[in-house]
Amino acid sequence: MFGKGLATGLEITLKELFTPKVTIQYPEERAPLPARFHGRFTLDKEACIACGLCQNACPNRVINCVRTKVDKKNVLTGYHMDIQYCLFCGLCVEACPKGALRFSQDFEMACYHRENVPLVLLAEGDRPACDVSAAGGKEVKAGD
Amino acid sequence: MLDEKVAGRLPVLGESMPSLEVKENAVTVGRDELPALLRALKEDPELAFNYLTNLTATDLGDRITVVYHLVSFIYGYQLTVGCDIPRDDPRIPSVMEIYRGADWQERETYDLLGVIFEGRDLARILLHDGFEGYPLRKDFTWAGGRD
Amino acid sequence: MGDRIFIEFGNYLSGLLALAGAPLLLNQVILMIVKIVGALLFILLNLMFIIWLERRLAGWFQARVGPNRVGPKGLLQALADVGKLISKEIIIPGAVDKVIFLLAPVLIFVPSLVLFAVVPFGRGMIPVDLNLGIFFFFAIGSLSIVVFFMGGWASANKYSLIGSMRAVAQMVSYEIPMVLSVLGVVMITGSLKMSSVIASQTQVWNIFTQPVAFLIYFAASVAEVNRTPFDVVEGESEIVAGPMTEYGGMAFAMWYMAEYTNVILVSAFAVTLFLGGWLAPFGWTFLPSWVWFVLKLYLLIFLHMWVRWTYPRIRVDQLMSFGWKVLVPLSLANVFVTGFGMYVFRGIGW
Amino acid sequence: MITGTDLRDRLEHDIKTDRYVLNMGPQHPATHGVFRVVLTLDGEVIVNAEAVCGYLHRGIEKLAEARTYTQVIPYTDRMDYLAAMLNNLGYVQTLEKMMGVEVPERAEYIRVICAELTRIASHLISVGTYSIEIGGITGFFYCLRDREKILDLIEMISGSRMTVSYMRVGGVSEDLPAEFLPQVKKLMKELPAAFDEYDGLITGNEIFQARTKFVGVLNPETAINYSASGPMLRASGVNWDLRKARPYSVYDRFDFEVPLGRNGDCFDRFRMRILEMRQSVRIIEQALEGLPEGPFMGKAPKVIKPPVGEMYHEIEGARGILGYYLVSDGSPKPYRMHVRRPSFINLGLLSELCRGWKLADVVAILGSVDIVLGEVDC
Repeated sequence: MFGKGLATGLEITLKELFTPKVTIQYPEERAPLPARFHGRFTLDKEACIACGLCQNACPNRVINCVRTKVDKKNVLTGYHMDIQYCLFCGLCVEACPKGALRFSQDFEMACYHRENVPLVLLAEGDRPACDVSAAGGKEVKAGD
Repeated sequence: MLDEKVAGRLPVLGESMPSLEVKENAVTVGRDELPALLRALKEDPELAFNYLTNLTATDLGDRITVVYHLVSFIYGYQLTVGCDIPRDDPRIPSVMEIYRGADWQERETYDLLGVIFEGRDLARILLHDGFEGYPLRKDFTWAGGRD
Repeated sequence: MGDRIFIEFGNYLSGLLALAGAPLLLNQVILMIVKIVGALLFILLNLMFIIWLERRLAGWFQARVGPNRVGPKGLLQALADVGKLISKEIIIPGAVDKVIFLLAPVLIFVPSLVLFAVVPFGRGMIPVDLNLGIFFFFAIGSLSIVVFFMGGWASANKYSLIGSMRAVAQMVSYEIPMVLSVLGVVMITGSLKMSSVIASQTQVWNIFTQPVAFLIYFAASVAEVNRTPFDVVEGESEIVAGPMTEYGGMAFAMWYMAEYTNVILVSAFAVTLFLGGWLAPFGWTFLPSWVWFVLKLYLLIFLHMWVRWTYPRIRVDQLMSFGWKVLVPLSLANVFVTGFGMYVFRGIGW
Repeated sequence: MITGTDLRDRLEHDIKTDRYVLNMGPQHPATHGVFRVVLTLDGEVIVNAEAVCGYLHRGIEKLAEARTYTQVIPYTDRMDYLAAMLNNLGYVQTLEKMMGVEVPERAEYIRVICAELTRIASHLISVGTYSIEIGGITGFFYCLRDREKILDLIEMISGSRMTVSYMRVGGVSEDLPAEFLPQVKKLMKELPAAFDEYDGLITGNEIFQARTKFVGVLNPETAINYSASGPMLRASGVNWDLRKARPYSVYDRFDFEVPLGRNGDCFDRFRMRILEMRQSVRIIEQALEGLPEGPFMGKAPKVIKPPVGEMYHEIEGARGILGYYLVSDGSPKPYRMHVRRPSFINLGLLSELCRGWKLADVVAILGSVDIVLGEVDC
């Protein structure tokens, strides 16, 4: 009968009017994030062996890890990510053999200035790179 | 892999087409006989390749291969038809008359690879009209941007 | 007890003026101005509330919460919106007819505001009780068609033009069933005066004697104010925003507010014509008459919103054929049946 | 005396009407992104509709040539971003077919579950936006409300809501988390009720039916000739669902039906999606029941180097036949990748379908084709 569908529609919306809402009031309330969430990256500097696999795995050449050779061993002296190009695909995290590079639950990455966008997980100088070079270290160019 | 029935039927259809070659998993044909072959494949009651699922091309350096992937909804057969054309003379007859679905795909192939489909209006579809060059050709270099 | 509060206030004011020695004419003029300001205040306050209500109800109907940040429960949302829109530039595109373009959003308010003069808000609370109240309503109400067309034409935009063409076609077509549906009420009442329409409903509301007329009036009024399912004028998925496409800032806000003013207006008339106006149902006179009026008004407004947030939009040619082929014959039949019924009842001596 | 025919003749000959061009898009509420239709109108009637796309062209096929096979996976997500899992699936299956990689049972089941979840999520967007295009905004929110639950599940599996990059050659990147199974089972119980709600609010509504029934009718011959696929093809009554016609993965183990339309109009195309979602729920329920234990990743080489040659493989995407054509020269990077994007080819039908209908119907027809511009423009 004509009008049945119209009435059903009204009934459904009226029912929804009294149903508790599912909206999360964002800044005050936060949705629980799953353990695997792809948020901002974190780097465990001690665990990183500066192998550069993450750099090679990245499809968009986001990662630049600066390595210095000390006693024939690579030491990480800088770790930069051009996060504006990042696809958050997780291939770098997957490639890390030591589990040093990880995702965190932090997703609020907006910032006011363009120059703050790139993610610096290890800035040159944070690590005693000068000690390293003093000991005869030679900087290895990224991608070698 | 070609279905046995298709492989058996193809030589019969291709009697008058000297350029038809039946390979392990595809057939190739010269560009002059391509429309005739596709029409025969479509109209043959035993094969009835009524659906053109995909049309694209690859730049192989010395030549461009245009491939047509056909499906028969009635029998479920699949067939790949390849057609080599010289790179410096990339003309090939349009198959829009046979499969209307080729319309946009031919335009896309023209747009990205510069294959000229004859017998129809060709206009760029994805790139803007003033774009120079055909980006999916191997000698295309892109200045600017990250890649 | 609060029933006469506004009337007492008026009497008090006029007494005060008389005491101050003001001549009768001045006294009446001041009283009229007070009445108009009162009606305007009523409109503006309700507008603010209705804009909030619409958005809030839309949210609730749609499994959302709606605006809840500005003020308690988001009640001041409309203020915030207006504040934002006032501070924006009114962009005037190059090709527009500037005078008409800017005049349209101002004029769109005129018919709606004028019409509030004949709305009976409560017992004895009608700004001007015209003899031809209902006629006045339709006569002035149809003027807004011109304004819609002005806006759409002046915008020099094809979407606007299509929208205003649709607006003219739609509003002209739906005026007719609307008038014809009200004719039944007028026949029963025997008067075009608002107060007599209400007075005739003391026994039984017109919605019970004229249910079909009410439905026709409601459908036509939804179309008159261009709301879903008859919102082909704005039809945002087809013609962006119809006549309002090129408007921004406060000019847009005027169009927006005019729409809600019209919702209040057509609902107020529906209350007066069909729901007994300010009359209390079941003799529940413990609430003042104007409270009853507002309650009934909001019931109808809620109905408008409920329908809007449930139904999809009808196509423009379907809208036309629905108006001409369904509503007009139906309302004509209603007029006929009403007349026939009146003869029969008069014959048996009711 | 003037008869009706005379009058019509006079109107046609004496009253001169002009056609005008209306540019719909690239910024328009109903074009699902940046897409433009140049309409030639006679009053409100469409004389010609020319679709102009390419505003979102990123050259993914070209980008793929500069990346390794694994690195292409995130790019496939970004084509049909509403059904990223299906894009992943098509791509990795093509590579597996090329290299002859065996995929463990568990991985196949996980893939089917993910693919069908994505199909539901994608169809929910389609149903919801279609409701908006017809003018009912509420239906959209109900669909999004339920899609959110699916996205939460997908996020739980892969860490991302839409651009998942979850599948790998030989399996999937991670096993299902422990909390996933009870939640997905609960959701599968809830979803049919939600579909009933859409049916009540949208499908059953008489205004909706008046707007969509017998509008933009596509007959089966035209659909096949124009290479239409997916719900659009099946709405015209052509029974061609690759999951049934040429089963890939483990689809041959599940019991489901392929819904078919009768009239091939907008209403049928819309209804196909709701019916398909119901079937997807059935498939997921069966897959959950049969989910075997075992590894989630097969023996795939670390560096993917398919043998020299070409491969074309198709799966049933959310919008139709999603095909990947890969040419390998034996290096770790694809020599050529081409994607048969269903919405791109379906969109080719737009001007054919629109001709003769009203302006408002363009929106209805475009919505029923259900395009994703990321995929059309690639």
